[in-house]
Amino acid sequence: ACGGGQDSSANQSGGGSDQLTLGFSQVGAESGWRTANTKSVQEAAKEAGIDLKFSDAQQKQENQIKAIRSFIQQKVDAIAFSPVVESGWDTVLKEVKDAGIPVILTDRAVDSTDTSLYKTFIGSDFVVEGTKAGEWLVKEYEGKPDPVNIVELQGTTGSAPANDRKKGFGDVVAADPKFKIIASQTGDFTRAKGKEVMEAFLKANKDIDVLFAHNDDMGLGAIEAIEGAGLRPGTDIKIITIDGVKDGMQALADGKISFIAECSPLLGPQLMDLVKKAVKGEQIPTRVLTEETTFTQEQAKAALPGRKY
Amino acid sequence: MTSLTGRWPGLRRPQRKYIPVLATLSLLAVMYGVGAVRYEAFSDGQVILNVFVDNAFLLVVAAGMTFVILTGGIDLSVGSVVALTTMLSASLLQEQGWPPYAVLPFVLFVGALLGFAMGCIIHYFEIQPFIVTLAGMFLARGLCYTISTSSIPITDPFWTSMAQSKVRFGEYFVSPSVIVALVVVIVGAYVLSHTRLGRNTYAIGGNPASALLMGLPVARTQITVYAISGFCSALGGVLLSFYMLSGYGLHAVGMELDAIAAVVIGGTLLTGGSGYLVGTVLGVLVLGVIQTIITFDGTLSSWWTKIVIGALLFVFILLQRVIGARKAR
Amino acid sequence: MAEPAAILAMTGITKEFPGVKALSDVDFRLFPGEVHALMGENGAGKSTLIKALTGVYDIDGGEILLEGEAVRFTGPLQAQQAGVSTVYQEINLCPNLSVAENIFIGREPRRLGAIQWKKIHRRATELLRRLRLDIDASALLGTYSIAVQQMVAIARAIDISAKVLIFDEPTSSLDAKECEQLFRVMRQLKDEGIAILFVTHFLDQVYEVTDRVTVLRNGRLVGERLTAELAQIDLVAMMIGKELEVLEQLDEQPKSSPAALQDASPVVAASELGRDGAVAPFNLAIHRGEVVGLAGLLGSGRTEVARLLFGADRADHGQIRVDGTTVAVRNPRTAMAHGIAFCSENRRTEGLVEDLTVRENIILALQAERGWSRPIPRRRQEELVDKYIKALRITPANPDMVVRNLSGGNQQKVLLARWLITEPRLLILDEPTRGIDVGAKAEIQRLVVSLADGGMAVLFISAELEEVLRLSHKIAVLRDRHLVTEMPNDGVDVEHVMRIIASGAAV
Amino acid sequence: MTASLSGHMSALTRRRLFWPVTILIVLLLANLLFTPDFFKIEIRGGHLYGSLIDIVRFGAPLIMVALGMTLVIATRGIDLSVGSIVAICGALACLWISGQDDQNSVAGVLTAVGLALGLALVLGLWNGFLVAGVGMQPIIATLILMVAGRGLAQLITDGQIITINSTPYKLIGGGYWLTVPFSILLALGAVALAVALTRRTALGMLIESVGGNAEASRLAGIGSRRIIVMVYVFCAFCAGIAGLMISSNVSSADGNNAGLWIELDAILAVVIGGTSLAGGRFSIGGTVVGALLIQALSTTIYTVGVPPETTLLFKALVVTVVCLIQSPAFRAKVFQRRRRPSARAAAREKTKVEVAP
Ligand SMILES: Nc1ncnc2c1ncn2[C@@H]1O[C@H](COP(=O)(O)OP(=O)(O)OP(=O)(O)O)[C@@H](O)[C@H]1O
Ligand SMILES: Nc1ncnc2c1ncn2[C@@H]1O[C@H](COP(=O)(O)OP(=O)(O)OP(=O)(O)O)[C@@H](O)[C@H]1O
Ligand SMILES: O[C@@H]1[C@H](O)[C@H](O)CO[C@H]1O
Ligand SMILES: [Mg+2]
Ligand SMILES: [Mg+2]
Repeated sequence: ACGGGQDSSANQSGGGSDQLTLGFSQVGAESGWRTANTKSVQEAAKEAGIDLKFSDAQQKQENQIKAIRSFIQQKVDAIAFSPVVESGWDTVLKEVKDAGIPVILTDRAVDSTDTSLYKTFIGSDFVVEGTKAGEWLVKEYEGKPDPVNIVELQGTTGSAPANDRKKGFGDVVAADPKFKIIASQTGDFTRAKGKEVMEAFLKANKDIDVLFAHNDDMGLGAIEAIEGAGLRPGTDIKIITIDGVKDGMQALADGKISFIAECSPLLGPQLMDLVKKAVKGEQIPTRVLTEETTFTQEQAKAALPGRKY
Repeated sequence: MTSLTGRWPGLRRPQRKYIPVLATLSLLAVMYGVGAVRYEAFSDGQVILNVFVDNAFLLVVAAGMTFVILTGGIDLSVGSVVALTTMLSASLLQEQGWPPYAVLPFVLFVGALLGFAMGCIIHYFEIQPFIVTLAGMFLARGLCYTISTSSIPITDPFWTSMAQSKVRFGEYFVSPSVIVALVVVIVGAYVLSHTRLGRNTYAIGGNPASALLMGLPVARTQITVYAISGFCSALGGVLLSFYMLSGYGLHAVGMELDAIAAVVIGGTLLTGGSGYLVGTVLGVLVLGVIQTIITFDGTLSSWWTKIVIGALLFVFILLQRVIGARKAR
Repeated sequence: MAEPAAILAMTGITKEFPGVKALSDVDFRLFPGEVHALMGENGAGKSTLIKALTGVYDIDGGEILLEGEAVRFTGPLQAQQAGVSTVYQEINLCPNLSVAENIFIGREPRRLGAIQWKKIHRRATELLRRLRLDIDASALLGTYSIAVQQMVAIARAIDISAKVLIFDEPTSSLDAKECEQLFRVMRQLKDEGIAILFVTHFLDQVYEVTDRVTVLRNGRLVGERLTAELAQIDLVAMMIGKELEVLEQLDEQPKSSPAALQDASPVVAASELGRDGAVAPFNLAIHRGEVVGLAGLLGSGRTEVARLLFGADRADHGQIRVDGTTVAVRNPRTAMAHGIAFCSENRRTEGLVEDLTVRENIILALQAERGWSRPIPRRRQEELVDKYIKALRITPANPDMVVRNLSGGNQQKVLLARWLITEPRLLILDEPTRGIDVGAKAEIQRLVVSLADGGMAVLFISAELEEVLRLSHKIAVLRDRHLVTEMPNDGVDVEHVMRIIASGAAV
Repeated sequence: MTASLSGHMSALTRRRLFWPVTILIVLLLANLLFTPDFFKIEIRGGHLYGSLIDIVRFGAPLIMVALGMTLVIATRGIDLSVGSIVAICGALACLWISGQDDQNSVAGVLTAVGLALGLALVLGLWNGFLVAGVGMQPIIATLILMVAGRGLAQLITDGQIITINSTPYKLIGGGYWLTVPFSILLALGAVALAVALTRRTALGMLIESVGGNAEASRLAGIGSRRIIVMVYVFCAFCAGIAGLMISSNVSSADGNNAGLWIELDAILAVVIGGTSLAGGRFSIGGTVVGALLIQALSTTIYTVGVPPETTLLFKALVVTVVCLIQSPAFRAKVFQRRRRPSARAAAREKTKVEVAP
């Protein structure tokens, strides 16, 4: 296991035919989504013949910064990371730049004004995901004048996907006064919390038409709560979620979820391409969007068999 | 035991009370050695300096925690107070347009004040520190979110210069934060060993009832240590905001456990009354070196990282005990 | 009647604890330049009166005048600042700090805010020398025995140059030599005009050093007398407040009757038992019905001998035989399984669980023997506990009272009761009469005799040589962690044993 | 006399529980303002249904964990690893079931439960060994498993959420038995067992003794080590059951999030219930009330609609109020009663004894 570090330092400047070393700092393993993301990166690296130095930051930005510093010391050929937070990367990214190592951001952007600090950003746009969810809803209720009562299950308070999805969704539905978000609580992105909070929503609010959950897992938990209350998920209460993990797609296909905006974790292959190009010094676009779509119940049935995660 | 050592005056063995610290030190050296043998770039002196650079804020927080633990208390609020400080600093600098020289004393004051308030509740209302500081933890974290739920970048020139300037020694460097942290440790160690406040801290940890009957100012001391811890957390928060150049409500989640672990690994007893700040420095280094080894390895998946951290902690504490026990005989 | 003004006058002091009226309307006064004994049985309220004075307790009623001014201290700190320095009954020092620091903490000499450690050590060493205490001032206090700790506490109190000095049973763990040192210093302080309040259970000491006596009983004032005008028997009568027959029994010494005990094989025999750094290998045999007394100075290793026999510490050498067969005494549990019981000297740290009730503390060892799954039936618990509360006169006689709230002497009795109900074959008593009033002490002594008469083997440790001699059939003398000699108690006198202790030679 | 004494005792314990119970009731009443039928319990689909039932049902895992924690704390210990044990046990059980051809087979589910709880016992043994055998400070000893255990749980699930579809397993945390949620029955059973184990045998007293003064207990012949090990094993076992409940409730195992931070809630519940972190006396009834209080607090936050960014402030407020009101020192200082002046007057007609001149 220790050989890798020495190899890479030996041939760091050589480039060319020799194996590339990529330092990758992952946020953590806080969700199934994240794990799928990690796997995708690891597998793609293997496939592309890239030596991957993987580091788990356990959800702490300071750990990511430490990891990046140690990548510099280990003289890797390229660094990629999914920033835990948008802010606060300038210092360490300057150090990376001074060391002449190209940086690729995955999954999440940084808010640096100095865009020369990284080569590109590949990943999804959480605001857009929320917007897509909201747009579907608006379309679904087009022409129906009755008020629509929405409850929202937010992700972990303060996390970027929670903030952005709430914003994207909220902005769309705010345009029409018939949409009312009558309750909004955090469900910590987990099934257990999703269920618990939904149970309370159901008791406190008699008339819920729509549930918007910031990820599939909370939605899946909520489905159980809705069924427990003797209601039919997807029918009595429409459910919109984000992610598109296997269990979510299954529920969508089963008609329990009404709509999913995809947030794909499978960035690995795209990332490896970009890494190779960046190391060679080729020109690459500064923003690469993950290939993402949305799923209706029909589309889910079709897509389900090929779903990997 | 005392008379035993007395019998062989020629044999200069270390005083028994320093054994935990020495055991930690030697194990740390061994750990570093293993790292250096396994990973080539590891032996670079800068690696060790980076451990300081990357943990300066933890060091300051743990130093404050040491005071509290020495009295037999505990402070769970430190991580949240760190986060609150980053958030306050960021919002005051960026959104309210305060100048840095006003922000700095203000956030430090807020930290100390929070600690002071918790200390008062602990002392006057006789509520267990664990619970009071747990409430403090909720409070400070909650205050972060009332400021903002998203992160606020800091672009203030003073902050950026603190973040990006380097204190160089030849080819090596540390950040200004490291200097701040070391000053805190030195001042803290001096206070503990050479002032009444420090000695009263130990006395209360040894036996609070006795301390009271001996006529020591228990109230004042107990409240002061929490204020110190609050102050150190705030200072740690400032250093963290230098390090991250942002304020965020999710910063430093779980840092209280790191700080407690560092203090305890450094040989301080959680029951109070025994331990040294040097030990805490070593404890922080142990955590830092474990982290560094894992990053250098670079092959561990997320869960193996956790398992290996746990295992290394275990081996370390176990060996520390074995060495300590053997030497003490 | 040319009395000087009292430096301290307490009038009508009343203090109630939930369920106990510890003090009711007690008056007490103290004059400069006198040593004033505060006497009373266990639980009479002596310690409470002291704590009421120094502000540890809020009083429910009464008035305190210090030098003519009404005071109500908020706590020991304030009392100390006003010139009232106290050694409380439970030694109140910090075991985790050095001896010197314990003496000076809170009033360390400083320069520019920095503690002057050198000065502290120098002054501490001087002070200890003045008390003829030969210990290392820089060592941790916790490494020393209670007696040493007690002397350190006294040193601290004395050095806080106070107007009023209070000692709550300082001598209970001191041996004769140390008491002598203490009294010497007390007399000296008295001559300097300091007023000293002195609590003790030793009548001899009262007559040796005090000028005046105040007696409490059941939280009430019985009376205040000049020591010189009070016959010893009257003093005891005031304390116990009852029939003289008790007192007569007290004078009548329990008989030791060394029978043909030595023939049978000993209940417990140690051969070459020892522990490095604690006590050198020794031989000791204790027979059925025999009381063996351990004599020696403090720190001579008596407690260590007891702990080895009980398995509280692990022996490095030698072996223990019970009824002639070698047994492995690895820990207290195994010792108990062989019928050995150990009533430790330090009741607070090694004896009682202060937050449990009297009942729970008494049945603890018996329950431990039976294991957790076989609880002693409630009815049986109550019978046993009632019996011993009566037998040892534990007050208040409330089995559900938390032991922490018992007076010192009554705590000691609870500990004793714990071991008596296990009906051991060998009972090791380490300072069982420390801090116990005259009446109770006599009872415990009688108890030891009757236990031995009933066939129990007893190892008896006490700092009071007379007591050891009065009770033991056989005396073993320890000196500097060596068991130097063992002799039958046939007409041995105190002098003789003292000489052995002093010279180390088996004369 | 005995009767009156025990009567006195229970009055004391009742007083100790008075404040937490009062606050619990106040909290529930507060909900009534926002949700008029908050107290309504009905039978819906053959199940008891209502907010109060929810509180106990969702509180059941916390009750379990806090129950074990109570005994650990009574020995002056602490167990930070319970959250990880929750995750590990849920993960192992779900992994096993997901590997079955017939996920609904009772035998398969029982094996899964057995395996998971068996592992919990081993983990408890490990904690107990570190504390009692090696002599580590409990907080650090259990921190090791807290950190490593999360990794272990994720190792078991391979970082994914394992979803299962098993009716018998669903019963544990999400099912009903005779209209009553099964998890409530389980928690009740565990509480009853713990009470019986500690109060019907001498275990409770021995635990309190070890926690009150470990050295004195050793010298009284108590096998403190064995008791400490036992307590950690019991705690892990309770956490294991909680893990089964949590994973069963959502029919899936989430190695990362299951039981996250539950140790803090559990410790909080124990302390609110009147057990001191300094060890010694413990109160299982108090712990149950404490756990319910914490769960009621969460439910209140959801129903009252406290915005997520202020929930922590709200929690801080309630915790502070609960602890302050419970503190005798606080009550004495804030609602200071007048000193009784009668004491002296009453004692005037004492039998004053002569004082020597
Ligand atoms: N904190 C307390 N709470 C309740 N009762 C107490 C408390 N302290 C003392 N008592 C009770 O007050 C009475 C007086 O106790 P005190 O300690 O003053 O006795 P004492 O005269 O010092 O006895 P001893 O010679 O045994 O030390 C006893 O009945 C004791 O049980
Ligand atoms: N004068 C002293 N100098 C140094 N150490 C002492 C002294 N007295 C006691 N000690 C310490 O106290 C410990 C306990 O000694 P031990 O209790 O066996 O003596 P003891 O004869 O029972 O005396 P005691 O009267 O205090 O019960 C010893 O290990 C020793 O380190
Ligand atoms: O768990 C969350 C979400 O599922 C999201 O879609 C991506 O970020 C992860 O942290
Ligand atoms: Mg007393
Ligand atoms: Mg002794």
